[in-house]
Amino acid sequence: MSGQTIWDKLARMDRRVFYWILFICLTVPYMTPLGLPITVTPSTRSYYDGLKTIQPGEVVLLSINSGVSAWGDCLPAMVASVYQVHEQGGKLIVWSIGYNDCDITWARIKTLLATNVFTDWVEGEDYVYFGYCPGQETNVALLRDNIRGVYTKDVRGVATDDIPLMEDINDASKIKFVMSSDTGDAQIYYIRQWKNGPVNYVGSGQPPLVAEMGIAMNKSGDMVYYLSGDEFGLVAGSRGAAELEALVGLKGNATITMDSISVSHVLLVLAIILANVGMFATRGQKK
Amino acid sequence: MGVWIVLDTKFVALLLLIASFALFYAYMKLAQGGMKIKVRTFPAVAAIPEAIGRAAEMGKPVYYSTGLGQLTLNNQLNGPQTLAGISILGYTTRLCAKSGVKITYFTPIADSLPLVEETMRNAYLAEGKPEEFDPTTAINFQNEQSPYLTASLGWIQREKPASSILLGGFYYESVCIAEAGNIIGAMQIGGTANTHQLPFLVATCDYTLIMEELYAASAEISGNPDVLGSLKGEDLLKFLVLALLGIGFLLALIGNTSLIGLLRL
Amino acid sequence: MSQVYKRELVFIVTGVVALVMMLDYFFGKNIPGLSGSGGIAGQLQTWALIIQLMAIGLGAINLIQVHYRQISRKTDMAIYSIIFMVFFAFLLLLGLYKLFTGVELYPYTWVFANVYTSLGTTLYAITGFFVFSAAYRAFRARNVDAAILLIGGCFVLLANAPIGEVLWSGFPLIGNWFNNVGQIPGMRAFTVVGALGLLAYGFRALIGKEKGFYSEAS
Amino acid sequence: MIANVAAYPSDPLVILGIWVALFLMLAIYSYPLYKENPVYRFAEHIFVATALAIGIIVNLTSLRNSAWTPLVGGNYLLIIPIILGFCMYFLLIPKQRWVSRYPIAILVGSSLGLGIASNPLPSIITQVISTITAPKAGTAVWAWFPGSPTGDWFSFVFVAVGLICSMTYFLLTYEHTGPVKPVTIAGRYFIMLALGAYFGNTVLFRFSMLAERGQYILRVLGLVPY
Repeated sequence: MSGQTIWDKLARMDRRVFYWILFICLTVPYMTPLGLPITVTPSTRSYYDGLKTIQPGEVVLLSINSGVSAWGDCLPAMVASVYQVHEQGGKLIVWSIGYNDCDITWARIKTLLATNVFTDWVEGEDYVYFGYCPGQETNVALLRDNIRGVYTKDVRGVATDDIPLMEDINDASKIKFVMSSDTGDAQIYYIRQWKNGPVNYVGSGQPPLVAEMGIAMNKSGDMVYYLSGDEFGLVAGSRGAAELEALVGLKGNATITMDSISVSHVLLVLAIILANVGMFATRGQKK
Repeated sequence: MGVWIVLDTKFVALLLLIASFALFYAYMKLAQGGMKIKVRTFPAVAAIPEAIGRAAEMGKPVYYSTGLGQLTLNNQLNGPQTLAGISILGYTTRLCAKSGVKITYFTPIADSLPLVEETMRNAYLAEGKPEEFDPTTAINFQNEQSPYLTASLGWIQREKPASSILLGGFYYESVCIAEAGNIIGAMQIGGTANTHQLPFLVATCDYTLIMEELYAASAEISGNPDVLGSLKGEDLLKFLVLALLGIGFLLALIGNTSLIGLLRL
Repeated sequence: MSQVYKRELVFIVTGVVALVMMLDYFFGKNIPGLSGSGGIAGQLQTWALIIQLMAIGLGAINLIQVHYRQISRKTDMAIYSIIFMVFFAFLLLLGLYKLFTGVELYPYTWVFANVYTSLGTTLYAITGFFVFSAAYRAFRARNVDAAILLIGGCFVLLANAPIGEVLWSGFPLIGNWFNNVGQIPGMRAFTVVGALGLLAYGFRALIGKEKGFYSEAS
Repeated sequence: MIANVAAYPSDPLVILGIWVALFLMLAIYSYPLYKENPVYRFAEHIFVATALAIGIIVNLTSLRNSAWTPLVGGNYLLIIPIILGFCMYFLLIPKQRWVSRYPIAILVGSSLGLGIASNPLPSIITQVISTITAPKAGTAVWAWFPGSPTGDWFSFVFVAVGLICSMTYFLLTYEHTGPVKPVTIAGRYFIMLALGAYFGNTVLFRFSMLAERGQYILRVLGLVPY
């Protein structure tokens, strides 16, 4: 057809052109940071407020349910959270019910916080890392009642009974709250099995609260649980992590990534505008 | 031994569960007794024969997947979706067997393989062509999410299926597989009860089953009155929830919280 | 008779296991021997886990058959199937060595860190491309539905990106309203009807009416 | 304070590793950025093989911990699931295929039972309660976004009415005609709004993942701090 307008061409443009532009737009800002300011959203704020309530000696759980593959979106929030737990004088239990590559994730967190946190913390006393256990929700249900039944030893091979931090802890009731980093539904397993689960807790233990700091995609699905009070905080992806980094005062990868996010989002919005203008222009023509 | 029943929100959940089972059962009985139940038609289900017909015309295969399903049937959120997807797989395979279309099913769920193989084998058997079923071409297992995605992407580009059907517990693979299908111009039918993948299936597929429609679709395919009866019961439950919402809403407007108190116990 | 243990008994086992799980959830420790790590429910959960773990061999057999078939038929893809077989065998041996001796050889660690996790990350991120083109097509205001999708999406996009608030202070305000309020009715409806659908489906499966997945006409 | 303090690796094998990772990454991205090609196929098959081998080892390790060790330690009951697990493999014997249904029955029963029991509370009742909980007395009718999520009356009414409409849209045994029609149309709009917002959030997630890959290229090339 000879009478092709620019809009027809745009509508038929090879998607690979877009893909290339997108990839370049995401990459280049890392070399020339802009450093735009960001506002803290209420859900991140309440997550941070939750972290601030940790009293010295209280134990919280970091559940790494996101893999190495989700570092871009999930890792910064975990780093900032661990940093804040340390600042509060809290103690930390870490395990994973999601991914078998969690060892690499935990090693990376330790590398990034080597000078800030881990020069000070003693493994077994201030924090303990149990590694990965499969079984998903079934596993979460088992952990609720009997941690030793699932994790007989930590990754160093020390028996759980011999870990000072775990001395009084064998069920969910001794844990103040769960910080769940997710790419999937693990936070909902904790809500169902721990927070609302069968109350089998020995003594007068309270079911722990749950907080989510997963991928941004989870924000929509988790918002209903956040509003209904099942989650006390919600850190959504790298954007939420950038807010958290601002709150805890530790500039990390999320803050740096925000420039890429800005540029790529503007690109997408422009593409959408273009697509719509094109659609209306050609529609007018046909009439 | 402690107290058997604690009067809390969970007790309300139990009551809801019992009430819903009673409703399902009652309506299944009523349906068996001859009560006529009409289920809203799902365009996505009606499109399956069309999708197979298209493949037969073009002489191309059909891609079918039930999604990641968290890699096991033993998952409360995804297991039932996988099962619903396998139910519809049986129907689809029969259609394929009838019109001589090749169907390839991709899954990362090892423990569903016995069900899948039996379902597909029986579908071929029902069409009188048991010899045409070959598990090594009909079923393609991949151990994890990303390998399953890579293999699907590669297969779709190489084999260029005429139609692609994605029904089950999907995760991020949904948008990739659906876009890959889009690139080669396949007709696509999608459906999941995982809220996080709905936007993509709606955006990329020609027909979509949203949330419970996935569960209801297998009931519609079977056309069995008992099963349809349970859908009627489900609708009544929806009315119950709607009534709670409506009454609670009106009460809230006048500042009354008694319904909330009742639900919380 | 054979029908009984091939069919009915299977449904009964399904139903009984489900019932135990439900009793455990609602009555927990009040029924002796049901809950906790030693109880029936806990045992059954452990059993399910073990069965689930053991199933991977079935998948492996299928995958090896698929590739063996490709090699024996000498198709275009045969060379890749050979690559698959060789690499799989090599890595499996390394892994088995680790399993039996407890010593993780460096090649295994190296492949895990540089091939396995790296490809996983790459595949996980590939969605970015497809989301872009999907958005480009989906966000066209063809009708009212699509227009609403478009408005909701764009405001959230500009609220998420820090540049949005630089462009106009209203973007984060409106975008966050969509996030916190605007999307809630729809999301909540999904949550509620999804749960209702699951209830009905589960009930049918429990009483043996829903057995499409056992490849039987209901 | 800055959390990024990892140094560029110096071990040659590690450096080889990050370059191999980069090569494989570009091989996979050749699919969207160019087209399906032999290099992609190579990466695809390598990945499938790696994941299968690692998956088998991970599962065997878990089996040893959760089944074998307790079994030899005296928990003889665990022989049952192990036998059931082997029953799955009867799938491969044509005449005895039905045996594989029993382990499946346990999996299906367990997932359905837990799913049915644990879903109504957070997914139905809590959602209803949360919807009909009115803002505190004295809050503004129109606060747009006051910090607390459903803190104003407008949002409260919006959510309640929206939920009622969207749920009506899902009625299965009623055609969307007659008096229900306007309600279901409104419901469809509310659903579209939710899907749009979801899409927006997902874009953020997907782009930050892809950005991380871009950053990885720069890190390997030494253009930004490792």
